[in-house]
Amino acid sequence: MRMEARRVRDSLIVRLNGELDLESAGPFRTLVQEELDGSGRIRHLILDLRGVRFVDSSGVGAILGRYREIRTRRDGQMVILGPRPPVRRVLELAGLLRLVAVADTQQQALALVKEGNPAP
Amino acid sequence: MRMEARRVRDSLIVRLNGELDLESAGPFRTLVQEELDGSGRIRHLILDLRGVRFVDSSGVGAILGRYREIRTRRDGQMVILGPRPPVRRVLELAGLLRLVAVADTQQQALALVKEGNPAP
Amino acid sequence: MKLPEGIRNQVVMEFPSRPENVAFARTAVAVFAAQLEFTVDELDELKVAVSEAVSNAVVHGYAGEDGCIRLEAAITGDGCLVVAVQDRGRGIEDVESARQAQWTTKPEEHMGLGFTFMEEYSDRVEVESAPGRGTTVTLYKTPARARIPS
Amino acid sequence: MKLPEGIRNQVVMEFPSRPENVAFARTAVAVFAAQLEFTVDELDELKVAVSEAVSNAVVHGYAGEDGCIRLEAAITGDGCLVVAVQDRGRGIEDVESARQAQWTTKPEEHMGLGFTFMEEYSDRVEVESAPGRGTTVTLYKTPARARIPS
Ligand SMILES: Nc1ncnc2c1ncn2[C@@H]1O[C@H](COP(=O)(O)OP(=O)(O)O)[C@@H](O)[C@H]1O
Ligand SMILES: Nc1ncnc2c1ncn2[C@@H]1O[C@H](COP(=O)(O)OP(=O)(O)O)[C@@H](O)[C@H]1O
Repeated sequence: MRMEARRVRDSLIVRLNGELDLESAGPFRTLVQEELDGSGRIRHLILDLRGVRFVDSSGVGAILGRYREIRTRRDGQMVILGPRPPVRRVLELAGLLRLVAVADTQQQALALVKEGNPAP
Repeated sequence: MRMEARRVRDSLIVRLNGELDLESAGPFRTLVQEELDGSGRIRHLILDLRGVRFVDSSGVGAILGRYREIRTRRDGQMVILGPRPPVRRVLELAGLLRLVAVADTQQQALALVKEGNPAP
Repeated sequence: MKLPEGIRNQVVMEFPSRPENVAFARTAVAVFAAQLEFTVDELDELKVAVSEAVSNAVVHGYAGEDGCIRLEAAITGDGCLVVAVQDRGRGIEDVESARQAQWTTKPEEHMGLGFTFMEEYSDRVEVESAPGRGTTVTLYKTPARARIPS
Repeated sequence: MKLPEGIRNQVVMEFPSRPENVAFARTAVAVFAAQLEFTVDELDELKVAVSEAVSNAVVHGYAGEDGCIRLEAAITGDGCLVVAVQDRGRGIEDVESARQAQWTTKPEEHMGLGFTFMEEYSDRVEVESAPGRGTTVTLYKTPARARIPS
């Protein structure tokens, strides 16, 4: 899996490409943690899944872990950007979409974290 | 592999999609043979490979067999349409491109068989 | 090669219990399964189910140690895909509880959704396990197209 | 799972010698090989080489009868992919001749280009064969990227 992180104001945007599973969950966790540790100013996490072809329960677990970190330690919001239908179905089945809002564009995602209450 | 055959004047146009290997070589051979047997008027064969992702020596063998049929029994021409680079390289390595012309468009392929001398 | 009674085609694979082989396993099964008339969506579902079974063998069965995973994928005479994922690892104490949603023995890292996903994404799931001896999870899936009477 | 000395990862597959399993075999090997830094073009080449070796086991080794093909794909410590395709079929009388371009024992249907393609699309090809006992063809391929000193 390829991963990229960048910051827009107090949001961390992480873009994933490929398959999020047992193998890539670890590197994903590490990347987000390093970015968060590197800057106390980050509050929100936008997860760009537009390039993700596959997620299973290990992938969902890794996403949920980041959600908890952002919520409990940063009092921030998490938004998921552009999951493809099969990926979305996995997230839904895991109950993640009851906690996290989904955006179609990055602009929309940034607007959602600004409103401070993205959960549907 | 998906296959479609249609006729334009005295040319048979066969369009292949997928992978041409040991498994699909037989059905390909049968399809072309049935079309040829069904009409004495067909002289030329245009093989549309634009949708073919994979060819190996079994696939090349099946193409070469059709070439011989067209040349020796019909005194016709064969033209290959739009092979992707990896497929083209296999055909080249097998020496097939010394016998058969390659066209980029169907129009060009039809013009080549009309000229009656498509081999480069 | 003598195939078992009622089996039309079969592949057997063995590989070490490493995270990097989970993607190999689910993709190889999907490629084999493409011999049946599965839709792209159904192959995606199958990949999730296989991924869960193989990940469990890596994470729970061998708990991160290097063990051997054996995977059999077969096509039955009536067009059903059967995938058996076998480890010779620690086994499951209480299979019935383990299969329940959100039941996990590793709550810090895992969510207990593996079996839920397997159930959701295949037609049937069988679990055979004995503590200290290992676990075999068998998934059954038939293409929906094949089930519509024509 | 004890891997052989010098082997970093390995999968072993067994399947019946059927034309429909040739696509499975080459694709599964390409998926496994993606653990190394092969380019898309190199994976395409690998697929051709594996396809030739497996097709030969089906067509010549077992001559259309149902036999078992065993395929081992391994990644060595220095980042080379090794693929061994083994049949227990009729074997090759004269390996040196068989490897030559346009040499075939089935001239009506085949062109004798299988070994030529294997040589062209991998770095090295080894053949071990005994009449009546079967054939093992071993292909070696290292990603070009890995060979460029950085
Ligand atoms: N192959 C296995 N070997 C040993 N234990 C297993 C195996 N598969 C599942 N289990 C047990 O069943 C539990 C539930 O599995 P699952 O539903 O996949 O959730 P999770 O993997 O998130 O824990 C696991 O926590 C584990 O205790
Ligand atoms: N697995 C095998 N078992 C028995 N004979 C084989 C095997 N592989 C190759 N051969 C022999 O070697 C010859 C050359 O093989 P190859 O170069 O692949 O060409 P082709 O398959 O077109 O005949 C074959 O015609 C066959 O006689």
